[in-house]
Amino acid sequence: MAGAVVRIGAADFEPGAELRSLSERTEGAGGLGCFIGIVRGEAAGRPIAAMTLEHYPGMTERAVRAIAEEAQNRWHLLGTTVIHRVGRLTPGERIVLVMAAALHRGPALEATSFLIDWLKTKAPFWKKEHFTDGAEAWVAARASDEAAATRW
Amino acid sequence: MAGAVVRIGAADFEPGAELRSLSERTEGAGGLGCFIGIVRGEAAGRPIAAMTLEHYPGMTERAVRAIAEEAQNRWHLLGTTVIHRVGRLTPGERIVLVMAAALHRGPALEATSFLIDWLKTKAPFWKKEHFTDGAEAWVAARASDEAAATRW
Amino acid sequence: MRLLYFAWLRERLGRAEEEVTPPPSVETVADLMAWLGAREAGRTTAAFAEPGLIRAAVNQEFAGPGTRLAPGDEVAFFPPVTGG
Amino acid sequence: MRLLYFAWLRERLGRAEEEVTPPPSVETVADLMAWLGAREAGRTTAAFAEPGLIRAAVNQEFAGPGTRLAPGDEVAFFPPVTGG
Repeated sequence: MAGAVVRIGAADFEPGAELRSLSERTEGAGGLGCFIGIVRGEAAGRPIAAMTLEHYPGMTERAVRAIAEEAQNRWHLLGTTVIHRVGRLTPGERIVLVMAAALHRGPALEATSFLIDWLKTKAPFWKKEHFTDGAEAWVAARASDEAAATRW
Repeated sequence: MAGAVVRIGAADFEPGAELRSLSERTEGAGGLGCFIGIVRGEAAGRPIAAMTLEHYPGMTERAVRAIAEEAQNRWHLLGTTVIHRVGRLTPGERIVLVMAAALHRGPALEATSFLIDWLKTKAPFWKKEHFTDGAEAWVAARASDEAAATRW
Repeated sequence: MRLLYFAWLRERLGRAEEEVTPPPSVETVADLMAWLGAREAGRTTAAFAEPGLIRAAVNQEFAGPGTRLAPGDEVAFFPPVTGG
Repeated sequence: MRLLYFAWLRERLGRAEEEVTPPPSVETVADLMAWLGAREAGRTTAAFAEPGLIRAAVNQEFAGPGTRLAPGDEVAFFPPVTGG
């Protein structure tokens, strides 16, 4: 098992380079699942100019690494990569990358879904939305996201 | 809707470039799901030296395009890319790429799973395995693959 | 009528395609398979010996045994698809 | 004891962290929240006014109200996480 690569930070990432890196360290894999999240231009129907992601340095990395290792064990993955950006991000920017390599397509894609559901709902991040009219608000936890995460 | 990009042929592909291309033509997407299939070094426990994918030029492209468009309608996708290689491929080589862009992560990943399940079971391809001992055999349709495809 | 063959059917027949002019009694895919099978009678590795193993497409669409044929159709025969 | 604050709690308190030395009677996370809330009494925008909206971590692990504290612990308070 090549293990989990986890990075939390302000820097952007290059999906192609990350895919190549995962592929190189997971020889024998038959499938790579991948999800890339992009900042949308609206929140609950209101146009946003930006969003700010806050994290708890140290704890957030530990929590993400723990869930990636749980996914590796549960789906017998050959490797995972989780990259999550923090700080101020504008619509159209990449915000998150999840990848999972496995022998077969089923586990690769299930683990990818599991990880992104967890990241979007349970991971220690706090999100503030900056609306185009100048207003800003911290996002409250969403019931529908809780439901998505509990199906695992 | 940016529509489906479908390519069937012998040429390899560069996942990073394809992701960039899909992203550029699906402005407003919040999520890109992706699956990359890689030739494994064994088939049913026997080591293989290569496999050969045969297709029906014309019909295969039409069938793949039809299913990509079905996925676009069903999950309200902003765009899809399906690339499938044919000819002789050796272990470790990329064989298939599926990508789906949507407003949210759920549809993007569900459509990706749907498309790869269909491609691996129902698409007009025929697969011959070349074992390391020199034997070769055409693969028969697999019951487990049929089950995966019928869950949709 | 243009016929195409794929995978082990192509290998067993030793050709990927051919032009044929079946008699008027050949009206459906099943008729065509029977006619092609009869043409092979006596060969040791008859490709159409087990029609249940063979699938067809007419003009690049999957077609059942009862599908009616017209002159000029492109008819393909192949084993069940195995996916990519 | 080192305290960390995140999101609107950090904004409302006007600081991201501080060092505190609570009295020995503060034994749990709930005790610490009550003690911090009392310290704010009378301010117009008391951050700890609604403890039900606040979650905690002790030494970088999520911690319920009954979690016991030790000197030197790193204790963080924040709203429920909203994910990335």
